[in-house]
Amino acid sequence: MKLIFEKSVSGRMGVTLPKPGVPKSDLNIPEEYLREDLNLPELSEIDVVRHYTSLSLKNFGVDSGFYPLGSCTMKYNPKINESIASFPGFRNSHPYQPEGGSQGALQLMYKLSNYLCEITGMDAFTLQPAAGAHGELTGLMMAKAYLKKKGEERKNILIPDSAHGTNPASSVGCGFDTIKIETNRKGTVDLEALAAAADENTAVLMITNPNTLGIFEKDIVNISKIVHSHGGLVYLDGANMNAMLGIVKPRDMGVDMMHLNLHKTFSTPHGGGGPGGGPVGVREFLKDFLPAPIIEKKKDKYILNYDVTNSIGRVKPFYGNFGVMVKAFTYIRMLGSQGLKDVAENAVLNANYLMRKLKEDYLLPYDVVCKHEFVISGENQKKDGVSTMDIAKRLLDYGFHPPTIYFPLIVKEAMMIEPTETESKQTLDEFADAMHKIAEEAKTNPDIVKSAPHITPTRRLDGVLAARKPIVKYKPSDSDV
Amino acid sequence: MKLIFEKSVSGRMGVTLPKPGVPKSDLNIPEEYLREDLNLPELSEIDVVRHYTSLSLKNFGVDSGFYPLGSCTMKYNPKINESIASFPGFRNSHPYQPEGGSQGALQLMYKLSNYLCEITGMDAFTLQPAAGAHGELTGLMMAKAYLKKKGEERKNILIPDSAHGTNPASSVGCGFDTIKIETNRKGTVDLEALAAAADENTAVLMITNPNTLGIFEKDIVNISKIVHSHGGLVYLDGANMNAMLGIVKPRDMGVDMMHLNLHKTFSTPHGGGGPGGGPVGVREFLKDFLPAPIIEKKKDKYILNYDVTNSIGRVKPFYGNFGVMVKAFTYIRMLGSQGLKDVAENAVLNANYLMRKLKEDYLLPYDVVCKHEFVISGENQKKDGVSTMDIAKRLLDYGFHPPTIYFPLIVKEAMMIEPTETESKQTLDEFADAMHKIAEEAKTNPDIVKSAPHITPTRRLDGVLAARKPIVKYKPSDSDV
Amino acid sequence: MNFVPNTKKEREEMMDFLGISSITELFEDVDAGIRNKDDLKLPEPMSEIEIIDYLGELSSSNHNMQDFACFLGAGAYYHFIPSVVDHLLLRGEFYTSYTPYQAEMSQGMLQSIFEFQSMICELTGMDAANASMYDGASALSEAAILAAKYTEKKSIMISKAVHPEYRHVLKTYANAFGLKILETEMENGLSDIKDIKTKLNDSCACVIVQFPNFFGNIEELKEIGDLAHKNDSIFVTNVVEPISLGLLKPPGAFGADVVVGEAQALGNPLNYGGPHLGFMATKEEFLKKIPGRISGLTLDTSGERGFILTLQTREQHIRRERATSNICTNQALNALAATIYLAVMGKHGLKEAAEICYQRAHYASKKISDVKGFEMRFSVPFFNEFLIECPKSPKEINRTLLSKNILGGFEVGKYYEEMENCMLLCVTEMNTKSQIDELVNAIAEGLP
Amino acid sequence: MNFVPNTKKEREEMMDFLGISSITELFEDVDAGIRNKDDLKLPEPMSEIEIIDYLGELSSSNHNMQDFACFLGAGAYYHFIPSVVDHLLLRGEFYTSYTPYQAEMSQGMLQSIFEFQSMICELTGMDAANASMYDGASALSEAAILAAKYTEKKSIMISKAVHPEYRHVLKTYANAFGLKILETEMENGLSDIKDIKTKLNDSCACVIVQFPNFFGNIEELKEIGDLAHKNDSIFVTNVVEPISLGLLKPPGAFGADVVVGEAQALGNPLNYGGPHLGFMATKEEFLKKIPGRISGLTLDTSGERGFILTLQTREQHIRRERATSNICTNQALNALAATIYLAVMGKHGLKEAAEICYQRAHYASKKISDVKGFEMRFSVPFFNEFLIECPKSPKEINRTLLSKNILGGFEVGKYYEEMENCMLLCVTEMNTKSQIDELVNAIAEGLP
Ligand SMILES: Cc1ncc(COP(=O)(O)O)c(C=O)c1O
Ligand SMILES: Cc1ncc(COP(=O)(O)O)c(C=O)c1O
Repeated sequence: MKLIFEKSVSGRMGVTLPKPGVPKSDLNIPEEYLREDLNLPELSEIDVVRHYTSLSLKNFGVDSGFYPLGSCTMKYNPKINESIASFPGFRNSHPYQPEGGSQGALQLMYKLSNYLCEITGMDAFTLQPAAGAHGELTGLMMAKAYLKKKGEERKNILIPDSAHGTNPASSVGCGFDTIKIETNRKGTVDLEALAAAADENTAVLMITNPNTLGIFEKDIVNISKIVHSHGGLVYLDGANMNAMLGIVKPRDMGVDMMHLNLHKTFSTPHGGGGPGGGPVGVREFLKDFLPAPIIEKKKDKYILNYDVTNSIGRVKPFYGNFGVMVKAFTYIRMLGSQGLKDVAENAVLNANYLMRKLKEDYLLPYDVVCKHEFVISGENQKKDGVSTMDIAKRLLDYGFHPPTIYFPLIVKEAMMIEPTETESKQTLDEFADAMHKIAEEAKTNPDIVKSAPHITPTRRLDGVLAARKPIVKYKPSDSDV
Repeated sequence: MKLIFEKSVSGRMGVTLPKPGVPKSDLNIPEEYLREDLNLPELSEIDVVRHYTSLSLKNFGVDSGFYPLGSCTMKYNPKINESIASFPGFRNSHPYQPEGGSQGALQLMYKLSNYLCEITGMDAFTLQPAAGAHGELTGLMMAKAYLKKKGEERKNILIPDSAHGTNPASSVGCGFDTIKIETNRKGTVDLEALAAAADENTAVLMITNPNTLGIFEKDIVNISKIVHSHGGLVYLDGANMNAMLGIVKPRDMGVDMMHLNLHKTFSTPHGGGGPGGGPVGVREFLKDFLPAPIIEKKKDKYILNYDVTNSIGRVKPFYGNFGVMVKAFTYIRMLGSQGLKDVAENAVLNANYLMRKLKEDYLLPYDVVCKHEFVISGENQKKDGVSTMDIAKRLLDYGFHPPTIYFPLIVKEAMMIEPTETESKQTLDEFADAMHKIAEEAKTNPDIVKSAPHITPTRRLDGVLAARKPIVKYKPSDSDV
Repeated sequence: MNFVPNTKKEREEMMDFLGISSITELFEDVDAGIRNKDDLKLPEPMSEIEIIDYLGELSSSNHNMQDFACFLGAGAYYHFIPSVVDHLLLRGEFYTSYTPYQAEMSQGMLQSIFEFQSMICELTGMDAANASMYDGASALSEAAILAAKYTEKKSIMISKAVHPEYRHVLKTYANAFGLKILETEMENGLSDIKDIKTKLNDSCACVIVQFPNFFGNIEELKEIGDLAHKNDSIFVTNVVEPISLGLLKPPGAFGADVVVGEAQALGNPLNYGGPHLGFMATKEEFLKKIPGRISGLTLDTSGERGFILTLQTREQHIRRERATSNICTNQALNALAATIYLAVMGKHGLKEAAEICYQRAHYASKKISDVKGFEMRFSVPFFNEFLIECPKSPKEINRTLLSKNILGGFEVGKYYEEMENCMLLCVTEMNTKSQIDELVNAIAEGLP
Repeated sequence: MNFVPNTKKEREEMMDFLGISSITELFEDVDAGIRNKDDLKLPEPMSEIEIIDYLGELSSSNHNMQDFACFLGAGAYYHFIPSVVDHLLLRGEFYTSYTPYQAEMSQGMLQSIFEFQSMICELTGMDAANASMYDGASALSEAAILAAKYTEKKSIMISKAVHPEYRHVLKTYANAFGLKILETEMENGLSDIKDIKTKLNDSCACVIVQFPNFFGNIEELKEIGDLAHKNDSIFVTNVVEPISLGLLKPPGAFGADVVVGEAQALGNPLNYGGPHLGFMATKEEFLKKIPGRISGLTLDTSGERGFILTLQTREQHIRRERATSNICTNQALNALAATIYLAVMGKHGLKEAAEICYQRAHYASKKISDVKGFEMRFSVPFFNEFLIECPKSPKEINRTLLSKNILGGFEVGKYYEEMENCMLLCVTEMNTKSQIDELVNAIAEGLP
C-alpha cells in the first residue's frame, strides 16, 4: 500500500482555517529562522479517510478477534470507557486551569488512588507514571532515594530470570546492578538461589507474581522475608494483577512497592502500543518519597500538594495520563468488588482450560496450575523443522493473533498465552482447534506452516533486511524499494 | 458468517441495568398479555462488537473507495457533519419539548429552508419528507389539493421514460394516472411527444433535470411553457441538483414544485440505505398547501405554525429527519455560495472526463456533454457474452463499487456512472483503467468476467433462489441452508 | 471548503483532455437566459472551527434531555442507548454505504438487515418484516394501503387511541390514495370495542389499534382482532414504544395480521423527532405485498450462504407504477442501530428494561395520585405512560417543572379537547427514583 | 457488569474438563494465610446508565475549554483538532491493538508509525525518529541519557528557559542515572549565550534548549549549536509547541543532533495533562542509540514492501539490562492522532495554522501592551506565547478573567520567583479576535 506521502498531490487541501482576522503584523522573526519548505503530504479529507481506513483494515485488535498475547492482558475494552473519556470536562480540560475548576478531575484521581490502595493493600499511590516500565523506574528511584536517606549504598537488584525485560532495563537505568535469580523446575523462584544472592548489598528484589510463566510464587511470603531480613525492599511488577484481583493483596505477600498496568488489568485500550498508565503504590514508610504533586483532600476540596518531604521529584509534567485514568476509574466503578473478583477467577479458569487443551499437542514445560496465562513450547514441533515463529505466523492464517513468542527466555520455543476473562469458551475451543490443526500440519505438511502466513495483507516480512539496511523514514527515492 | 442468533449462548449478558429502585408493584397486566418467551440473541458486549465489526468489513462505503453509483450522488461525507449532529442539544432534544427550549433547532430549520429557497429559487420549503420519494408524494398531494381547490379534476401525470421508478410509483400512489413521454435521440424529452400528451387532463409533468441520462433538458423553459399552457404544474425531481448548484435555479426553468435529496446533494451520509431527507419546495401560489406545521419567525422567536390554510396535513409526525437537516445545514454553511458552485462545476467536469475516457471501450448511446453523470452501455461486450451484470461484478474484484446498472430502462445494458466532485482525477483514472481492463478481458478471457466476483467475501449470489424460496427471517432450522 | 480534491492543475489537465478551456463550456446546454446571474445569497462560508462554534451555540440553546429529568414521551422516547451502539454505527463501511444493490460487496448491511427483520419478527410475533420505513406513521399508512389493496376495500378503521399525529399522517395519505377513515371512540382509555363493533362494515379494509395505545394503556387486542377477522378485515397493530414488547405478548399472538410501528426507542436518539425508525411486519401471506427493501437468504455459486435484496419485483425501481409502494431510501442506519441495540440488550436486557419502565412508571403513577388534586384519568393496565388529570392547567404545571429542570408530560389537550386538564407522563429506565420523587414534590409544591 | 461472557453452564463445563468443582481450587497455590478474607471495600458497582450520570456530573465540575476563551498554554495547547482525526482513531482495529509485534497482522500500525516517524523527521529536520515517548519531558530526559552514554560524559547543560516541569523531570532522572545538571541563565527571555559559553566544559554531554522556549521566544539556535559542537557536546533541541514548526526553520537546520519534544499540539486533546505525545528524532549517527520502537521498511517473501519493528536489539525485551532504554508501552495512539492530523492539515494547513497563531498572538501582545501598566517583559521575537508584566498580581487578574469566562495566562511566578508579576499568555487559532478584544477589555477594566 502506498504511503500517505506517495498519495500527496501538490496543491491539494484537507482543511480550511479561519482567517487570522486581526490587523496583520510584520513577521519580526529573522529571515534565517523562517521555514522555506515543509514537505508534509497534501491531501483532501477523503484521501486521508480512505488511507487510514485502509490501514486499519490491515490491523488486528481485540475488536477483530482473539488476541492471546501473553503478559499483555489483551482483554475487551468496554466502549463506555471511550465515551466517558471524551466527555468535554475531561477531554478539554487544561492541566494548569485553577484547582477550583478541576475538582472533578482531582476527585477522580484521588478516588482512583484509593481504590488501587484497597485492591493492592498499599498505602499510597502515585498516578504519574505513563506505563509499567515508567512505574518501575519510579519505584526504583524511590527505593534508591529511600536507601540513600537511610545512608545505605546498596547496589544490587535481584531479578528472577523469567522477568520481563523492562525489569533489568529499569534497574540499570537507575544505576543499580542486576543479579539474576534462577527459576526452579516448578517454574518459580529458586529459594536457595535467592537466599544465596540476597545480602546486605541487596537493594531490591523485583518480582512478578504471578510470574511470567503464569505461575503463582507460592513461597512469596518467605521470599519477601528473606529479602527483608537483609534489609532489602520487595518490588512487585504488578503487570499480572489481573489474576489476583480480589483474591490476594500484594501487601499481604510482603510487597513494599509495586506498579500496576492500567492498560492491562483495568481494561484501558492498548492503542496500538499505548498510551498506558503505570501507577506506583507503596507502603507507608515510602510515602514521603513519592513524586510530587500528590492529590489530597482538605475538607471538601481536592488539592495538589507539591510539598512532599523526600519526594524524588516529578517523573512527568502535569499529573500523568489522566485520560487513561478516567477509563480505569470507569471500569473499577462498573465492576465493583465482586466484578473484579470475577475477572480474576474467570481469567484463571480460562487460562487453565486452554492450557489443558493445548497440552495434548504441545510441550508444557511447567505442568502446574497456572494463573492468568501459561507458557507452552514448540519444541516438539521444532523436531519437524517447524519453529515457534512458524506456528505464530500460521495462526495468522487461522485469523488469530499469535501469543507472545520466545518469551520468557527460560523456555525454549516459548509461546506465552493469556486468554483473559473476556473470551468465551467457544473462542478458546476454536483457538485450541487451530493450534491442534497446526500441530497436525507440522507433522504432515510442515511447509505450509513454515511458509505462513498465506492470507494476510503481506507475506512473511524480512526482519533481517530491515535491520541491516534500516530505512526508517520516507524518502521519495525509497518509495519503490 | 454466522448470524447473530447463531452466536447466542443461553444465559449470556451484554448489559447491566440499574435496579428498579422503587417499591415493587404487582403486575396488573392480565396474565394472558404477558410475554412468555423472547428469543432475542444472548451475547456479551465483546461478541456484539466483533460481530458487527466483522460485518462492517463485508461492506463497502464511500470511505472504502470509489462508489460511482449513478443517480445516488455518493459523494464524500465530511466527518464534521457526524460530530455536529451528535451535539447533545441536537441529538437529545425531544420533539415535544417547549418551543422556548427549541429555538436552536427551529432556527436551524428555518434557515435551512431559506437556504434551499435561495438555491432553488422556490418560495417556500417543507422539511418534513423523509426521503426523495416521500417528497414526491408530498408534492403530488399538494398538486392534487391545489387542483381540487381550483375545482379541476386532472388525472394525468406526464413522466419521461427515463425517470426514476419512484416518479411513477408516487404518481399512482396519489391516485393519478401516468403517461410516459419518450426520450428523443439526443437523450432529452421529445418535445413533440410532450406536446401531444399535454392537455387539459394534465395535472403535472414530473421532470428530472439533469435527467437520469445525466443530460440537461435544454428545452426546459419550453417544456414548462407547454405544460403551463395547458394549466398543468411542473414538478422537478431534484435528486440531480448536484450538477446545478449555483448554476441555475429550478424556478427559472419554470418549475412550480420540486424536492431535493439532502442525502445526495447536501452530503448527508446514505447510511446503508437511509435515513435521508426530501424537502419539498414550491412557488408562492402553492405555499398554503404545504404540510403543517411550518416554521416561522415572529419577532426574534422561531415558532411552529400549525395553521396553514389549505395544508394537505402532516406527512410525518414531528418535523422531519432533523438529524439529517443538521448535516445538510453544516454542509451548506461550510461551503457557502462559491463552494456550492464549485461542487456543481467539479461534479460535471469529473463526469465528462470519465465519460470521455470510458467511451474508448464502451458504447456511449448519447454522445453529448453530460452533467453530473452519464450512461454507457455494455452492448459491445454483450456480443462476447459478457453482460453488464458481469462487468459490474468484475468491478468488485478491482475494488470499486459498480455503477447503477440496468437503469435508466431506455438504455440496454445500461451502466449509469456518477463520479461526484469529491473524487480526484487519480481515482477516475484508476477506475477508467479497471474498466478498460475489463473490456479487454471481455474479449480475451470472458469467463473471468462472467464468473466474477472472485475475491469478495462471497461469490456471486443467487437472486433467483432467494426470490423463489424466500427466507426473510432467522429460523434455527434454516441456519444450515 | 468545498471538499473537492482536484487541484487547479488537475482540472486543467482534465479540461485539456476534453478540449475545453473553461468548465463553463460544459454548461453551454443551459440557456444563458436562465443561468444564475448573481452569486447565491448565502452566508459567508465557515471553517470547521467556526462552524463548531456556531452550531455548538445553537445546540446549547436547545433543551438536552441529559440536563433534565425527562417525563416526556408520547411517541418519542428517551431510553438508554448502550455506548457500543454508536461506536459500531460510526464505522464508515456502514454509514457511508447505500442500499446494498451489489450484494457481494454489501454482505454487512444485508446480513444486518436480515437480522433486523428477524428481530422485528420475534418482537412482534410475525413471519416477515422489511428493512425499515420512514417512521411509525408512514408504516401505519402503508399498512392501511396494503390492506386496502389486498382486500379491495376502501375504509380504514382506526382507533382514536392511536397517536394523533399518526392519524394525521394517515389522513393525508388517505386523501391522496382515495381511502376513507373511520375513527372509533375510546372508553376509559381503551379503544371502545362496542363502537368498533357498531361501526365495522363491509367496506372496512382494516382495523388499526395501537399497543400500548397513545395513553400507555394495554388494548384488548384479542377481542378487537377477532372482530376484525370476523368482518374479513385485516387486523393492524401499531407499536410505538417497542420496549413494552419485552414484557407484553407480541401482537401476533393475538391474531394481528400486520404489525407496524416506530422503533426509535430501540437504540435511536430522539433527534428532535427524526430520523426515527418505522417498521412493518406481517404474516407470511402478505410477504409479497410488503413495501420497501427485504433482505433474503440465498447461496452463492460455491454453495455458501449469503444475503441479497429479494422480492424486488414489488419495488418501484422494477415495477414502477405497479410497485407496492414508492419507498426507496429508508431508515437503514436506524435499523442497524436497533439491531445492535437488541443484540447487546438481548433477551434478558430487553425484559429487564421493560420491567424497570413498568415498575418506575407505576411507582410514579401511585405517588402522583397521592397528591391532592391529581388523579389517574383511567383505571386500566398500562405500561410506562399514563394520563394524569390535573387540578390546574398542565401548561402551568409544566412551566413550574421546567424551572426545576424537569420536563413534564405531554399536554394532550392539544389533540384531545376533552382532556384539556390532562398530562401524559412517561417513565423509563432513565428516570431514577429520586427524579420521580422530585417530580412529585414539584407538583405538590405548586398547589394551594 | 464484569464483561465476562462465559455463563455459569460454560464455567461448569470447563471445570468438569479440568476435573475441579470450584474455581477456588485453581487458587490453592495461594497461601490461605494471605488470601483476602473480606470483599474489597469498593463502592457498589454501577450500570452504564449510572456511571454516565455520575461521571457526567464529575466531568461538568471541571472547566472545559469549549466554554472559555482559553489563553493558557505553557506546555499544553488548546488547538483545533479536525473531527476526522477522532473518527479514524476510534476504529477498533487501531485502538484495541497493541505493539505490532506480529508485523503481517499489524501493517496498519506499522505503516502509520513509519509515516509518523517521517513526518516528525520532516518537521524537525532530522534523519530518524522513533514511534513515540511518554511525553516531552521523558523524551528530553532520554535524550540527555543518550548523550551521556554516547559521549561518556556526565553533565547535562540545560537552559532555564526550558519548561520548568521538564527540568524537574530531568532532575529526577539525572539523580537516578547519576548525571549532573548544569542550568544556564536567561537574558531578555532567551538563553544567555555568554553564560553557556562560560559554563561549557569537558564534562558536558549535551546542551539543551527549547525552541520556541518556555516563554514563547525564539532561541538563537545557530549560535548555541555551534558552541555545543565546538565543545564536542551534543546539541539537543526541545520543541513543545510544534505548530511553530509550520513557520520556523527546523532545529536540524541549525545543527541540532537530537530533537525531542511534545507533540500534543498536533491533533491530541488536552486531557488535563495526559496522555500527550513525546517524540525523539536524531541525526543518522544516533539511530542505533534511540530508545523505543522504530518501524522500518522491508520486503516480504514475495518481494512486496512492508513494515516491521526494527533495530529491536536496542530494546529491553531483547537486550534487557543493556537496552538503550526501558520504554515498552509508549503513546502509539497519540502518535497516530498526530499522523492523521498532519496528513489532513498538510503542508498548507500547518503553515496557515502557524501563521494564524503568530498573527493573533502578536495582535494580542500589542493590544495588551497598550493597556496602561501592562508591558511585554521581553523584546525578542516570539511565536504564540509571550510574557506580560502586570501592574498587579496575575492571580488576581486571572480571578477577574475567570469570572468573565476567560482563562488567563500561566502564572510563571510559580516557577520563576523573579517573574512573580508576570503572566504567560498563549494565543492559538482557537482564539478569535473578539476573544482577544474581550481579554484586553477585561484586563483594562480591572485597573484603577
Ligand atoms: C510483566 C510485565 N512487566 C512490565 C511490563 C512493562 O509495562 P509497560 O509496557 O506498560 O511499560 C510488561 C508489559 O509489557 C509486562 O508484561
Ligand atoms: C432521480 C431520482 N429520483 C428520486 C429518487 C428517490 O429518492 P429517495 O431514495 O430519497 O426516496 C432517487 C434516488 O434513489 C433518484 O435518483
